[in-house]
Amino acid sequence: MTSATLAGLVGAALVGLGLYGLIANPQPLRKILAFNLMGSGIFLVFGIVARKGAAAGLQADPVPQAMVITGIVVAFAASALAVALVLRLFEDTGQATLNPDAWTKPPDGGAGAE
Amino acid sequence: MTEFLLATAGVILFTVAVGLVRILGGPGDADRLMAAQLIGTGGIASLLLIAVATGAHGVEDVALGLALLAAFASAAFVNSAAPAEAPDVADGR
Amino acid sequence: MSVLQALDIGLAFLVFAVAAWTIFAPGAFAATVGYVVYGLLLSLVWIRLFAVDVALTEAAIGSGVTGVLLIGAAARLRAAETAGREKSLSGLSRLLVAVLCVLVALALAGVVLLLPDQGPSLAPQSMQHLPETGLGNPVTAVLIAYRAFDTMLEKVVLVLAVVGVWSLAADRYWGGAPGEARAQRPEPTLAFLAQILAPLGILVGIHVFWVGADAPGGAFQGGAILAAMWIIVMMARLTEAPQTKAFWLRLALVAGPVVFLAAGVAGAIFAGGFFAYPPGFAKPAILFIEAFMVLSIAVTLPMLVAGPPRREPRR
Amino acid sequence: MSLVVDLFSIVAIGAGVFFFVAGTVGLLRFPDALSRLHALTKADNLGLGLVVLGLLPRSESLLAALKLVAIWALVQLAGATAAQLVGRAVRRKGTAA
Repeated sequence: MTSATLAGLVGAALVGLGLYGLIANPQPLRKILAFNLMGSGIFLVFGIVARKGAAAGLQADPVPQAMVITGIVVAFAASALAVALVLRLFEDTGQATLNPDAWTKPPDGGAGAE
Repeated sequence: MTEFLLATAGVILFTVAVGLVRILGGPGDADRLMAAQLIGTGGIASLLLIAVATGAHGVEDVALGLALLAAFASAAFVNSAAPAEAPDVADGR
Repeated sequence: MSVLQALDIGLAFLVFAVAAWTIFAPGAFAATVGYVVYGLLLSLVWIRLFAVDVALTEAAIGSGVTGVLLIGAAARLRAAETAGREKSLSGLSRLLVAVLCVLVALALAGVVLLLPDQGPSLAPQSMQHLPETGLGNPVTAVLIAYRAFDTMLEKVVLVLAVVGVWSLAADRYWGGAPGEARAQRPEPTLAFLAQILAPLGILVGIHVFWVGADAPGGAFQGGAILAAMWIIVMMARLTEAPQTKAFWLRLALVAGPVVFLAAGVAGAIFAGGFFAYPPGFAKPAILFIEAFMVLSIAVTLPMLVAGPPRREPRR
Repeated sequence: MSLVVDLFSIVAIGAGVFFFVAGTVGLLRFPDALSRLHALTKADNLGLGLVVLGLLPRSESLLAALKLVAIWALVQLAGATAAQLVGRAVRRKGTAA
């Protein structure tokens, strides 16, 4: 098995792991982590497409590489927005949970006295 | 020589893995932050060894970037955790 | 070959194990630190795929800046680790989800195994037209020349993300500065680190941007390193986060996409196509655009990490 | 000549690996966070330094060699300051609790 195929298999496993975390982990921050994990798994699968496209003296096809670079930056932007949303939720409710029943409880001062 | 470089990279990665098993689990946040430090040094070392062995070019810049950012996890932790933990701030309100 | 194969298998196992930790770790903070470790390991994998440009991006953005963002959030949300308040899935639905995810992973693995050894490739075309761009790094050529439109839109996405983050501020804070309202004492060790790191990092960032024309590197990576340096200087409280209403800040945020778009329109007028570069003048044009992109990225990423405004604007 | 270089690399990198192993052993054996921090940040930085030393004669150019030295210096700085920061956090927590 080539190292590219191996990396692709890891990518496939990462997608599975990330998807599980995204669905099964209740905390929003953990969901963001899981989503990033899933994304990087997809990037890796795309990366082996690049590696298998090695030609013309290049060790990997530059087009998928450039798209992965773009993807990493966009994933960061999305994560930053998601984190800002979670922190805002925490400020308003004193909780960082997606369970609306918990929001009705009074904030327990975790955010300080803002 | 290539085999030697790869083998040493493997051994270093293995020690990193063993160390991670110990410290990612805690008990405290300090131990966990050490994991970031451990993978910083060990990861950079094996990165350089692998790059020289496989002839990948321009890897020094990757290692340089990682080295620049090596302390960022600890810095971010101290920066965010300090106000909640420092006794004077907690009692002042 | 066999040593290399053993190393690859070991690395693959390690990446998988750390990824599993970030999903199944008992606490959010432990999981987040795991994610930082995972990001660094991923750049090793990218090196093994000979995608050094991607490895550099992953190192700077995927692991470094994202790490600051997530660790900061995890440390702040520490008080909200609400065990028992969450609606957890029942055992049966957990099992169903697990089965679904294993199936998805297996399907993807099957696709990976079915890929031909020599896949279709745009590498020959990329290399063929490389002399016309005056660049030596085909990845940079794809980003700024062949698929320039993608990259320009991606810059727009970054600006939109900043707008999204800022709009989460309370009304009275609109236009103010992000960061805690109370001035905290600077941590002396952090200040020391920032004072030494920042000048070196700025040098490295500009270097990475500059060599990106011909070697692994480029505007994203260089800009991300510069961004990290601003972040560490702000974390050390050597400088305040700027007010979000500051004109120079907003100008710097949009400079990259605006210059890029202007260059695209100029190409339509002078070079016979949207985002076409005039022959013989391509490299200076590309470096000009990239310089503004570096500026925008170096300003955008810290603003995304800093979060929405939390202080009332000063006059 | 290349034999001498190879020998130098093998000795230096081998010594580097030894320190990585030593650091991990310290991580496993030491009882509290502060001494683990000590073992980790000292031994691993020395290990990386020796690996860098062993790779120096193999670098492609003077700039690449300079970068290698810079990498080590930066990791040294990061290790030292991170140890300080984390160590202080540990102590603060210890007194506050």
